[in-house]
Amino acid sequence: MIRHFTVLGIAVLAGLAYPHLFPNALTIAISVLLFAGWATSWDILGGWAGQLSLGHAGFVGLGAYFVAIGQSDYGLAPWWAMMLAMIAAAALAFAWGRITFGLRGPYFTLSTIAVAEILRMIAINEGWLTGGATGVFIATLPEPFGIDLFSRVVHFHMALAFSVLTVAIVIIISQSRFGYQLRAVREDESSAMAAGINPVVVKLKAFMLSAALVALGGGIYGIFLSFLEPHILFYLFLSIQIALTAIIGGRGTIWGPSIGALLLIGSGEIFRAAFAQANLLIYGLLILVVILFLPRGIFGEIQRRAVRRRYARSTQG
Amino acid sequence: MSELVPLLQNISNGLLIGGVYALIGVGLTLVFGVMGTINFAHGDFVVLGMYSAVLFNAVFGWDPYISLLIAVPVGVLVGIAVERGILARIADAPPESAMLATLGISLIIGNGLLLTFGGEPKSVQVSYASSTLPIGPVNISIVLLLAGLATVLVILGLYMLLNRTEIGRAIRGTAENRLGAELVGINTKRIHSIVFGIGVSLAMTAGVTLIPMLFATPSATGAIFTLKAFVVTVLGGLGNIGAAIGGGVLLGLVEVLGASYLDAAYRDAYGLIAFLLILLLRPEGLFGSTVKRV
Amino acid sequence: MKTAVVAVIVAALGLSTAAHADVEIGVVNSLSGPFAAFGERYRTGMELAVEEINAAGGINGEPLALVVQDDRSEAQSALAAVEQLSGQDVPMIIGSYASSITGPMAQLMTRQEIPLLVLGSADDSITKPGSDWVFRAKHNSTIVANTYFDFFDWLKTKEGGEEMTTVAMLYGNGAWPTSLAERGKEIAAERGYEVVGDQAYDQGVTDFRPMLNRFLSAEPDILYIVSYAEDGVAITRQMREVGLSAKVIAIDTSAALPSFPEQVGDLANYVATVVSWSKDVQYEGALDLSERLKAKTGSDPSFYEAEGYLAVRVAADALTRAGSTDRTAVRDALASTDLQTPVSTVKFEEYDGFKNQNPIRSLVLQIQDGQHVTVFPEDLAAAPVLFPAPAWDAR
Amino acid sequence: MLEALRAEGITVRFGGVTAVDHVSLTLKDGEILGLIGPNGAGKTTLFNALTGFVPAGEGRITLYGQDVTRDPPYQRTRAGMGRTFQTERPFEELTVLENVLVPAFLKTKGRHEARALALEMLDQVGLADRAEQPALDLNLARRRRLELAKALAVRPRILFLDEIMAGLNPPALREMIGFVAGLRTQGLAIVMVEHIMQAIIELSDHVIVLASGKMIAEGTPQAVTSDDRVIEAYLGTD
Repeated sequence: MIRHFTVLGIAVLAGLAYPHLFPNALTIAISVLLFAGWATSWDILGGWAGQLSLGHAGFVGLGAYFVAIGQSDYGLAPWWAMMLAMIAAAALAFAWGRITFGLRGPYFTLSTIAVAEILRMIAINEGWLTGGATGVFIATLPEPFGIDLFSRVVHFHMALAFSVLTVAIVIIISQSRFGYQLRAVREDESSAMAAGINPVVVKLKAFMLSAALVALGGGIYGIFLSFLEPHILFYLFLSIQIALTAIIGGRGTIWGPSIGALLLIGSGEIFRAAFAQANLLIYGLLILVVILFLPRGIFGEIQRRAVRRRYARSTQG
Repeated sequence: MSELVPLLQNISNGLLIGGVYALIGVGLTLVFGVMGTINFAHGDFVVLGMYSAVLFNAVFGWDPYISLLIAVPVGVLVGIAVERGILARIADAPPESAMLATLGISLIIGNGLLLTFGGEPKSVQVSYASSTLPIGPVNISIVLLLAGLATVLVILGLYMLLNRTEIGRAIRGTAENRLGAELVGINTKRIHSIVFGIGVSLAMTAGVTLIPMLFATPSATGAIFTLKAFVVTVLGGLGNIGAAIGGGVLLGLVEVLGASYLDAAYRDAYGLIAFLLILLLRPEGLFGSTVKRV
Repeated sequence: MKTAVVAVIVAALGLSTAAHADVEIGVVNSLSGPFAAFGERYRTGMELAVEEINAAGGINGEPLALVVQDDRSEAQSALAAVEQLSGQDVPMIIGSYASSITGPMAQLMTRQEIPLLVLGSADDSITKPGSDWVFRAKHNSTIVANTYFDFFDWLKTKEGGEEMTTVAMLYGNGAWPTSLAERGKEIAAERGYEVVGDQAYDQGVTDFRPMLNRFLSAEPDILYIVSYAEDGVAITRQMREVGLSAKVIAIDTSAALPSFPEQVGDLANYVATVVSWSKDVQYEGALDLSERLKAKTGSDPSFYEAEGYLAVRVAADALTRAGSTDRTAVRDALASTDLQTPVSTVKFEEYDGFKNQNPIRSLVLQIQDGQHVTVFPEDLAAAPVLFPAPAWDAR
Repeated sequence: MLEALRAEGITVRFGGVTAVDHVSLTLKDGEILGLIGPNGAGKTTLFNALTGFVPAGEGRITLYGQDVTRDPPYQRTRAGMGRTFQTERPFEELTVLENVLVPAFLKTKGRHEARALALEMLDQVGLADRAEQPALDLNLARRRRLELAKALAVRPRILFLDEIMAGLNPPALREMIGFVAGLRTQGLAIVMVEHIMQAIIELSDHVIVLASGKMIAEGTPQAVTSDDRVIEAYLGTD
């Protein structure tokens, strides 16, 4: 745990230095950090609890819309809006999970797509709620302590704080009772029950935490884009992208989702410059490579080898 | 009376569209029934079928239905190749690995088509695209009727294959009990390849029959068809061939009647809500216990 | 190999400092993803304009060059592209197609004080309320909706059009179709039309029969349809199938594509659509431009190529007059634009709540014998309008 | 002695089949109850009904006087039940130690306490030296012992053992019998389903014989094994 926090500390220092080193590459870094945070949050449910969701874009949209509508219609400061969004996301996840956690494996995954699609249609069609299909502008934002919330550097720091927060939470969870409950439920629900664990409650907690964190990131995303359209924010492909980021990096690992974000978004940016049209094709190929050769994801395989090696060494000595 | 005619019209449209949905769903359900894999690339294979019809029409001027002569065997070969090259290699991995692999395949097909054909929608102009067959006051769309007939023929053919042939017996055996099938000498790996080949071929067939009324676009349409196929199969019962017809027809009716008498903007939501309800209340599907399993 | 990778990364981060004697304009365009088809057309138009400008001596003697960035049809990549271009000190940026992309770009560039010339987005919200740094030479939802209703008003003066009052609207739920439908409903109310059908549909819907059947009993005089590019084909076929006829059939976006008459065949005849430019429009040089565009791609050009061409012409004109690549100077030069091109006249104005919006005249094209023909406004028309559209079974 | 478990009229039906038919039993603290019967007799179903993994259609189950009939498995675990699974189910992606940490967290508060408890349990079953090994890599005998450590880590008062002797070689079998006998001396009540008669005879205080879902005999191991009905049930079905 101390080791992980040391790494995180180094990452924070590197993050703080970044805007000074690459002042012209902030947007891409913000994307990487947001995806790292989203994927890490997704992973609490998808990796640690083993419930594969393809509907998390719904929570991104929720967070972004709370900030935008809160600001434009109610003059609500974004930090309050984000807090409300997190509560709303957790409540939504609670209801959603209550209904769908009776389903196993692929059925649960399918149900997440269906629920997220219904949310998307509501966001598009209920203009009174969301500003409708034509979108919402965030035109003004408060300036707490003279900080310009429209500034890229501020966005960068918010995204950095978000991703660091999610990773820190996962580090703590990984060593905690809750973390072991999550893994037990993922591996074998019957066996978990025999250990006195109520799988539905554990999964619900994971879903609510995961949803609230993703919504927080969604709020930052909303400020970052400052123009929201439901088609973009509730997009099925965004859900898939979040899930793939975690899966390729390594599900149920502390650093896997962040590594996935760095690789996928970073390489996506390089492909954007270099290969133009083929970037999503390359996503597809990457998935196949990972599934065929690194079934636990990039960091998952590294970690597993490390565990085996450590054990081998301990038996020699 | 004035209310009755539109209702009949809507019901007949719903039934026919349901037939098309059934055709999209049946391949997915066959693959799931035998292999336990949810194929996220199913819709992209439908789109691949559409493009094959577009291609043969552009190059040889063929009617879409003629291009089935090529699309069907090509589909089988493509499916076998994908199964051998990818899915068979991860047969022992957790089930979501296969699901994720098909997600990757979906991205590859969609964007491969985008690179090849460009982003503009493509369609095939047939003389009967807008023709109708009047039955009393109700007009039946010819393209929908043809697609419906194709569905019936395909499902009938599939039924014969599964129940009247040696290979069908082996497929059913593998679906029921893989280990047992292996014990009686069935090469279940080979069966998996064949089944995936048939699944892809069915998806491409659906694409070909759809092209006279729709248009092909490479990247977004695949996911929509995949979702429709899911809904159909869950409504009917995953892994259950006959029930795919029931599920498709049900979805067609729910959508058409919902769009006709409720808010049309929520059209897809009606199907999805039905899907969620069935998933929660009757996960074996509406027709799960009444129709013989694969 | 290693150096190649490093080079790519350096390029991606926008660290490359290519020696530029050229005058460079930043371009953010959708070259991959769902809008790639449009992006390609814009690119053709822009490239042609650059070739012409350079053949004519460039910008005050310096050659003009475009620094093109793909936005992958998504806002995040567009913003990353803006940042990169900003780091390369471009004096201004042209972009992008969808308003979900151009909207965030406009927000960012206003903050960073970089002039933005809108490439394809037509949503009102981009220039209303607008900003000092955002300019649009092409049309917006209000202009297009007004053009449709000017056209309908004009048809009322024709024989058989006197009693035209009812409109049925069918539109996708994306940003552009929705805003065009909303403007349309407002204008319809102002001008005394009755909206007898109002149906939105979700992207990806392929069966429009239930909605068209709903219109059937309302017997609308006018069908006002705003569709995604690919939907118009299915809508038209199914309209014929369910037998939904109207005196005027207007289909926006979809029917303007050159491929529409090819794919729909005879059914496409009589369909009207509003565009910002057409090869047969009675502007000086329009036909000539059309031929040059056709020579470049080998296929019939659409208004998309023309809008791309227009954007670069406007940018080049402003850069020439600014005499420098200072962003404020370029912004001021853009603001005082007064330009005549084969696509449109351009003058950025402040009116009706819009800012830096060119009040461009839009055209109505009608498909006649499988060809797009300009029929309205009268002074720009290439042929008389065919009106009213006969019922399907009478064709 | 305290009554650890009482089951009255337990009945489980699957569709039309009655897998367990009105079985009643009691068990006292520090006692071992052996559950035997031919294949398909309903032993495992009864076992699962007692532990809550299969709902009992009829009947009543009390654990130290507390009615747990309607409680789900995890509630019964919290009430003092521990169980193993017939096909061992280690959490395969976790290490041996982590496997035991999961149940160890049930009765402990902090991380360190749980770890200490888990290590103690591993020590007890003789797996302490393999604590850091991935559970996936364990052989059968060690997986059995891991199962036991997991069941013990919830600090049960009554332990349910589902065929933990099956498939073990003679030395391992001896070791396991000795181990279970040791548990009894700690005061645990134990219910064991077992095919290995040697283990049943050596360990059980009391044996119940099931056939076709019904209890056909009960008593001391010696009495039961010489019962004609039992012999018939075993020989008749085979």
